[in-house]
Amino acid sequence: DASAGSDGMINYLNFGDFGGGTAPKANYNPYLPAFKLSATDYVHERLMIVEGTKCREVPWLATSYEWTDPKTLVFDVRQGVKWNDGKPFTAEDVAFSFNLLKKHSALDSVGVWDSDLTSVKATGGNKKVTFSFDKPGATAFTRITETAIVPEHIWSKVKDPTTFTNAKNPVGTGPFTVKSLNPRRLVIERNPDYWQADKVKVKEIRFNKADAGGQVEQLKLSRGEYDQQGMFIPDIKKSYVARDPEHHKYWYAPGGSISVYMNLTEKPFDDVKFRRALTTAFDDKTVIRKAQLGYVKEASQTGLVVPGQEKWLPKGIEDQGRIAYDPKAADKALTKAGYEKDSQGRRLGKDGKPISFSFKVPGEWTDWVASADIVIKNLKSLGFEVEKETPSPDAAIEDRQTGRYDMTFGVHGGSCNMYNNFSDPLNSDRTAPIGKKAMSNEVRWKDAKTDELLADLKSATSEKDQKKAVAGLTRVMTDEVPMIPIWYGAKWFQYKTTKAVGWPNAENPYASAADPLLWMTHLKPAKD
Amino acid sequence: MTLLEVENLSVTYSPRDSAAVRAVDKVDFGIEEGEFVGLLGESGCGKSTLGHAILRLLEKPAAITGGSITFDGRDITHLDEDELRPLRWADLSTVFQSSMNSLNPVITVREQFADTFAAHPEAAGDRPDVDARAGELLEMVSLGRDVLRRYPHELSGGMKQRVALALALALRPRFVLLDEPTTGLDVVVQRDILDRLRELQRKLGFAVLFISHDLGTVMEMADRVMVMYAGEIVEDQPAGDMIESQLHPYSAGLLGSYADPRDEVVQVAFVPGRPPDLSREHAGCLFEPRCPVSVDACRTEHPELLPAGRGQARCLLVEQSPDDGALLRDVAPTDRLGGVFSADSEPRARGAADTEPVMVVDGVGKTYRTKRGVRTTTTRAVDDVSFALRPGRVSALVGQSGSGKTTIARLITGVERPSSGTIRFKDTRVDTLRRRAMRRYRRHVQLVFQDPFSALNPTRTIAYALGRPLRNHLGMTGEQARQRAAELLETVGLSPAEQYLDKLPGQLSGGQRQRVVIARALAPQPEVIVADEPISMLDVSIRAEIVELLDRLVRERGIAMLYITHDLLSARLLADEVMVLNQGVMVEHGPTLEVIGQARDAYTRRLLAAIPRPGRSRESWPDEPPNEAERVPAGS
Amino acid sequence: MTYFVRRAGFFLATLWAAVTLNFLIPRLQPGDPAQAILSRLTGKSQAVDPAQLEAVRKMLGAPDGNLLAQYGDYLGALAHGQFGISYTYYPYTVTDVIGDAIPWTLVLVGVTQILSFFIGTVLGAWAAYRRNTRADSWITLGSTFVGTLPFFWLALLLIFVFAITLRWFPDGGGYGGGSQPGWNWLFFSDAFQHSVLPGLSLLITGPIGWILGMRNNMVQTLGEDYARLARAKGLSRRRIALTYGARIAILPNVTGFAIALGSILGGTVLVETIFNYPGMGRLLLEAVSNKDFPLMQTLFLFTTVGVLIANFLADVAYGFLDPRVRRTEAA
Amino acid sequence: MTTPSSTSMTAPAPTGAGDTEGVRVAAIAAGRSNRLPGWFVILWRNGKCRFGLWMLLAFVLVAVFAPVIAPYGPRVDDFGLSEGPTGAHWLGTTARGEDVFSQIVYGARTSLLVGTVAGVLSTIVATAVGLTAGYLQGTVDEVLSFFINLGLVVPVLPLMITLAAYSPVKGLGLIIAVITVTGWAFGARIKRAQIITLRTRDYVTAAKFAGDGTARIIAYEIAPNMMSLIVVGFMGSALGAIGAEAGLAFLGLGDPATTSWGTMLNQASMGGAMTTGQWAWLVAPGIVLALLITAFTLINFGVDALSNPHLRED
Ligand SMILES: Nc1ncnc2c1ncn2[C@@H]1O[C@H](COP(=O)(O)OP(=O)(O)OP(=O)(O)O)[C@@H](O)[C@H]1O
Ligand SMILES: Nc1ncnc2c1ncn2[C@@H]1O[C@H](COP(=O)(O)OP(=O)(O)OP(=O)(O)O)[C@@H](O)[C@H]1O
Ligand SMILES: [Mg+2]
Ligand SMILES: [Mg+2]
Repeated sequence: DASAGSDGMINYLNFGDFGGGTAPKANYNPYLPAFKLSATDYVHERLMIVEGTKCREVPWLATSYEWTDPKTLVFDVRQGVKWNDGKPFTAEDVAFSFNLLKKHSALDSVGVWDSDLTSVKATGGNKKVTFSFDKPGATAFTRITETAIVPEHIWSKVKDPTTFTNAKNPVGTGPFTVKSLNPRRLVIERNPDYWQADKVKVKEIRFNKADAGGQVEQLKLSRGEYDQQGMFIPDIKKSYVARDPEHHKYWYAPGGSISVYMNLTEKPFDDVKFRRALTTAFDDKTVIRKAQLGYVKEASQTGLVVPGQEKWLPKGIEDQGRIAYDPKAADKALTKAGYEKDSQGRRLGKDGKPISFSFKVPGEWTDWVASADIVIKNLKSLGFEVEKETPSPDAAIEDRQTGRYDMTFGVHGGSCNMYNNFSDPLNSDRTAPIGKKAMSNEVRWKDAKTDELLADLKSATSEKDQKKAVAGLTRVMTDEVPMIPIWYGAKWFQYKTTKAVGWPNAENPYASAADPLLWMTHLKPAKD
Repeated sequence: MTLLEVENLSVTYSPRDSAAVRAVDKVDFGIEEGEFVGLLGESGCGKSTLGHAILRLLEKPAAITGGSITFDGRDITHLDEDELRPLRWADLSTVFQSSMNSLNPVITVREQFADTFAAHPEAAGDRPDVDARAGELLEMVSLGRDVLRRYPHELSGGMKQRVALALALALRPRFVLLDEPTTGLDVVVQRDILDRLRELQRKLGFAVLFISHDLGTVMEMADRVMVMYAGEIVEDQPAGDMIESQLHPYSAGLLGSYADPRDEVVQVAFVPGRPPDLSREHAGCLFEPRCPVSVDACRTEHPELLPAGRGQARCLLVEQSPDDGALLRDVAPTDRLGGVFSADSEPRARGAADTEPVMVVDGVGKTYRTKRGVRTTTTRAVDDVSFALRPGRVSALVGQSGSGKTTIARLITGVERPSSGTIRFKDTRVDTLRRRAMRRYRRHVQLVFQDPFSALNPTRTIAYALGRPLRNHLGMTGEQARQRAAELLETVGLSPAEQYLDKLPGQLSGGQRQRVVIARALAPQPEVIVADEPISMLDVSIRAEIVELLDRLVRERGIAMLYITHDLLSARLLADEVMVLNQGVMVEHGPTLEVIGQARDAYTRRLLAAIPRPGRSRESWPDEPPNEAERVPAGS
Repeated sequence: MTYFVRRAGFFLATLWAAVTLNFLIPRLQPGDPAQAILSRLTGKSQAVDPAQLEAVRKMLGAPDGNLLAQYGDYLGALAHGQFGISYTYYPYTVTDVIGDAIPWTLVLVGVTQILSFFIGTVLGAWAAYRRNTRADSWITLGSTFVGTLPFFWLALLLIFVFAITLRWFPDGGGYGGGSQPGWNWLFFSDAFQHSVLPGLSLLITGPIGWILGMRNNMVQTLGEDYARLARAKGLSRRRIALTYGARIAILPNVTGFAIALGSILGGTVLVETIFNYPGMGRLLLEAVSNKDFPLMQTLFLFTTVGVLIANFLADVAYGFLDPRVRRTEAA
Repeated sequence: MTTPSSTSMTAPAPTGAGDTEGVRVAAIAAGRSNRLPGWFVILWRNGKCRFGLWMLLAFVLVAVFAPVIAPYGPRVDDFGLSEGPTGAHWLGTTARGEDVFSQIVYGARTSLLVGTVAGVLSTIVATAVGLTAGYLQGTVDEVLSFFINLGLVVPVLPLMITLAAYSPVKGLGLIIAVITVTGWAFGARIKRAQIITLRTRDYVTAAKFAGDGTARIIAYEIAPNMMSLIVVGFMGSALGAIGAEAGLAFLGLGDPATTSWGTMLNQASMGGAMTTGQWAWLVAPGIVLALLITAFTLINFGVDALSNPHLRED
């Protein structure tokens, strides 16, 4: 077998798409996440990797970190690491990278400098990097770890880093270097001088342009032409796994929550009792089975992604915060809250008029439309008059941002940054009046207690304090019900074990689909 | 030896939509080598069909359904296309009825000659010198050699027909079929081409079958004339004999509708009625319903084509007469026919020449500016023309094609405004009228259109066509308008009117349509009528009918009429005064007899000279270069 | 002179109108490019990071603010031949991106258009020549059935049969991952292999219009008087069919053909999309879905200019081929 | 004739204006023997066209009686996912568990609706613009001609995609609007050319002499004589519209909520009809679409014969 080298190495692996549109052009600038090619993630590394399933912190270019006080964060930079052009990697490079983003805010796509960061300096004899904040800066931690580190000796000479494509032999510390690129294929090869080269068993990775997404890609995947791919494929058990049950595997880890958003500035959604009554109204299981093809998991009302983030759950919560479908309970709760049914079975508002509203869902997203159909059916059976509207995605997103909707689906959370997870959808700073675009608080939740909890979380450096704040926030979610999570968006991840084993999966969720550097250090040649 | 022998030939059209039409029925004749035979007949009687059959060019749905064609002793009735090919053009050539459209528009004249030569190496030689031979042929029809390099669209109609003629003679054929080769041409040009043709025929000695319904020309040119009626040959005589005496009543009627306008007394007649429907079987003589001298037997017995005099005729009366058609000769033809219209040297009983004019045209000129791509050309269509129209009188405006006749009609009727001069209708200046006033003006001045086929909307009924002017100009509606429309139809001789009111124009014959067009012009009771060549598109037999109608209307209603034509005969019959137009300039203006009798202007004399004189030797051409307008300037 | 002024005037006015339309249509609609790009990147089921959105907006110079001012800037840049930076391929310029795509489209669509026209004209002429024979029926009916197949659907079937099942041809792309674009044999043969299936799908459905058009025109010309005269002249069937039939019947198709050639620049969106062909059509669809205004505008400009030029050439060619027009046009 | 595959890729072959009056006359002649309208007789007599008319009739019947014919609703998703053809589901089921056969039946409605409505609308626009420009001449003509020419040279497909992509609402209405907006120019140009020859007809001048006004002349004298041209234009537009709808839907620019053969193809393509072996889901809509377009193309043979006597079948 050509792929299993005699030297205990894997000759090459075929991966899926590598970004950059339909006719990609070389771009390895790690600060242009929307435009870079995927090789960038194998060339440029970060101080630490917070893996996406359990949010473990894995030391990488930094060996450890310490909050010397709530406003000061110090990383110990790994020693003996070399750039792939042979130059040594130092703390200066780290400081340079962060300061580059300060200077060119357009490159700061992670938003490190949006926090209360004031300065980044190489300290401790070029072995440490010190981040200084003017307020407690704990929330900035994941943002810092998400920032790629670039070599000062190259980038300091770049005139305009915002248009720098880093196209020729990109210099980084990572396990791979770019071998060749044409618009159909990107090839990277193992960096023999990598600081943990002994762990990398893959000699070469070939990314194949696979942006068609339709039939053809699905066929190629099902035929086993990819060692790893991350795409949607209908009926995966039949069309992929069944083709080679021994080697064709998939793992769809849960991501952000997809929730029913209610416009909290409108009646009756501004009534907490009403919202709480609806928590049992939606048949999540049917949504998942029929509309989402069973690929996803039922979401927890807490706003956390369980089971990955279960350590953040407050004690004593039932079924990790998942609320079962119970239309009778919903009916009872609604009636009790003052929303009675009339003789024709119509649910009446407090003003005595039948409650009617619209449900907006982008018409092109057929699985969402199917989900909405089920949700609407649930609502109708409770006596509401609901009208489905199917605008274009652009219009739907804009309407959601500007608050021009009654009820719709929204996405939130799912990252390892707990502060972002709750602040984005709930922080009153992040909302705007109806008609103006809200930054991220699209339900328009304004609650002093929530803001207070968020402030606590932001400054909490110890895990205990953080847990306390998060527990408070999950309680806001379950008690006040600013939104009703239905399912977790899946992270598509298919892999094949004929050449390589050691992929992350449900049994061994050591990394997420978005952490390739972690699996690169775990993959081993298949035995046979 | 007889070159072409047609025996018992029948041709049937069997279209899918309607019943089969026997367009040619048992036709029998022969043509000798070098003979010039004319074929006369009303439109639709089957002349072209016969011609196509002889050339074996019939296409679906037409087919030869009986009889045979023998050419030079060889039966060609059933030869297939490959066997025919060597015969074509080298032996049998033709000029089509629509010869103006029969040249390939995308190759030069030279190439059209070249491919003819190339197709017949046995007749043209292996490597013919195309330029020399084609040039020679063109010169024969008085065209310059430079025409070879031209494309058909660069030639005028007359030039195209001459090219077609030259092409027909290219391989020195023994037989040429000419199917109305000069229709649509100016009289002067037509004359020129036909003279040349006759000359060539004498010189080269080919036989000709000349199809036309232009009596004068056929009579003048042919050695022998055949007359067709409803798919049958009804008479076949030497031309001279036929002028003298017609054997068949139809031939008599046909010749009766022709006269020479230069004569002292001009008398024309017409055959009323329409030819029979050929899709049905008819017992008896086909001409019987229209025949003024028919007898009972004609209704039941179908006559045979039998020898009579020095020719043949298909008429029971001729058969029965002991001495070759004496019976017919007894009665003057005009007496036997339905309508007669005559003009003699006496002034007519019409409005006086010094009545107050209703319409005065004074020094009118019209210049057209045409933009063609980058260049602008100006055409002086009408130049300083003055005349007056008086009630109860007809002024004829004659002149060759393009001389500006229609332009004057448009100016008078307000369709167009003059570039200079004035036009007055009573006290109104016509040349400055605006929308509303124009509509009111047109209640008084109406136009009779030349082409009855395009002047009536094919999708609207006759009642509609007549109802609109009644409604707009006289405010009549509903039953009243319908009543009036019926009266108008009766006036123009379409009766019973009820039968016509709800018909579509497509269901009427050309003559009937032209009457409707006239009725429409009469509807608003106008004081002035401008008739723009109202008879040029009609069959000869209908022409006299319409002329008579116009004359009656002018007399009865005191209408002032401007009668536009290039046909001097009808001008002579109808007009009190004649105006001759040449390239926009009025060259002659005076009482009809004076202008026709003693033309002062050279151009007028040329026009007069173009009129055929059957049976008489023609006086020579006025010495002037042949028609300068037909020459295209070199290198345009 | 005025003729050329008018022509040039129309050219410019059309261009302006097209460019303006293309400027306005997307901008009057909801959503912004940064959002579009990131939504596509993250997928609909994951939240877009507001920080990232902000960064991308800064980078692209988010098109907020005064529409009129933007329009002015846009026209000004165009006048200087600056088409800007693509939003999809940031920081590459629109010119870079289009420059890569044009050759593909030109070759694939150009060759198939020309072949379609050629095949269609020949078959149509043949059908007219053998009118009402079995050959005629086969050609007209056969081409009707085959030609009306929705060709995007046909393309899918071709892929399935020839690429996936039989593996005779690649399933998409302009060339394989193994070859490097350049002037070398390997690349050309690879590119050819990749063009077979898309080319085939275009060729199967392409000629029908030309076939029917040519047949109808030629049946008509063969019925004209000059064709009958040609028969009377005893010309061979071949000569009549070619010089008196086809030669004249082809004329009306010339304009259509020139326009078809002009629209080549627009590419064939459906085929290029299905086959992942790196041409202009797919670029356009990508630009539209990414709200890549500069790219979209420029593509639109290119296609419009292409059609306008083709129109002009069609006039010229028509004048050259049809002597009846030649004189009026030249005068 | 019009290119049948005007799914938009190939430029439409140019159409001759046709001798519209001749058609009228021939049609009257043809109709005289029967009680049927003449134009219909000519169409019917053409073998290809007759076949096309039968096919179209079949499609119309299926569309009209869709609820009777289809065993299930088009969106009923109670069945197994991506199942192959069985007795209960003749064409199997979709990845979402809908009955493919029922969708095909209901899809006929969409295609015919789009064809008819877009055909009628663009014919109306084309006729109104063409007639006005051709009859009035002068400045009005200049302005309208500019728009006609603009409509002709602006690349249709890009414009269509742009319009369809950026509309905030989706749906059949939008598709119809887009097709109308992009599809009227060609017809308008032909009609303008035709009216320019018709307006100089003597009967038009005669109507002026009879005192009729402009509007009346256009409506009563000219328009009836352009009927066959209008029919030709309608057939072409309808044909193009059906193809365009399917193409746009296939590109994902349609409204997934409407059941059309184009959206079916799109969903089959995205929904793994090939990977799951549910062939019928992909093949069926393509074939019915081809059949419908074929029907229209066949009818067009007859329409061509209507306007060109040379093309009549003997
Ligand atoms: N294609 C056709 N189908 C049916 N009948 C036809 C057809 N062509 C001609 N006819 C009929 O055949 C008869 C003879 O037509 P033909 O053209 O030979 O007349 P013609 O004497 O040449 O007339 P004209 O002087 O007008 O040229 C006419 O009555 C006509 O109605
Ligand atoms: N609208 C126009 N634009 C330019 N030139 C014109 C126009 N109308 C007529 N002419 C020119 O004016 C001249 C006179 O034309 P007119 O139609 O009056 O001639 P006519 O005597 O009626 O000819 P015919 O006997 O052929 O009807 C011709 O040379 C013609 O080409
Ligand atoms: Mg004739
Ligand atoms: Mg005239």
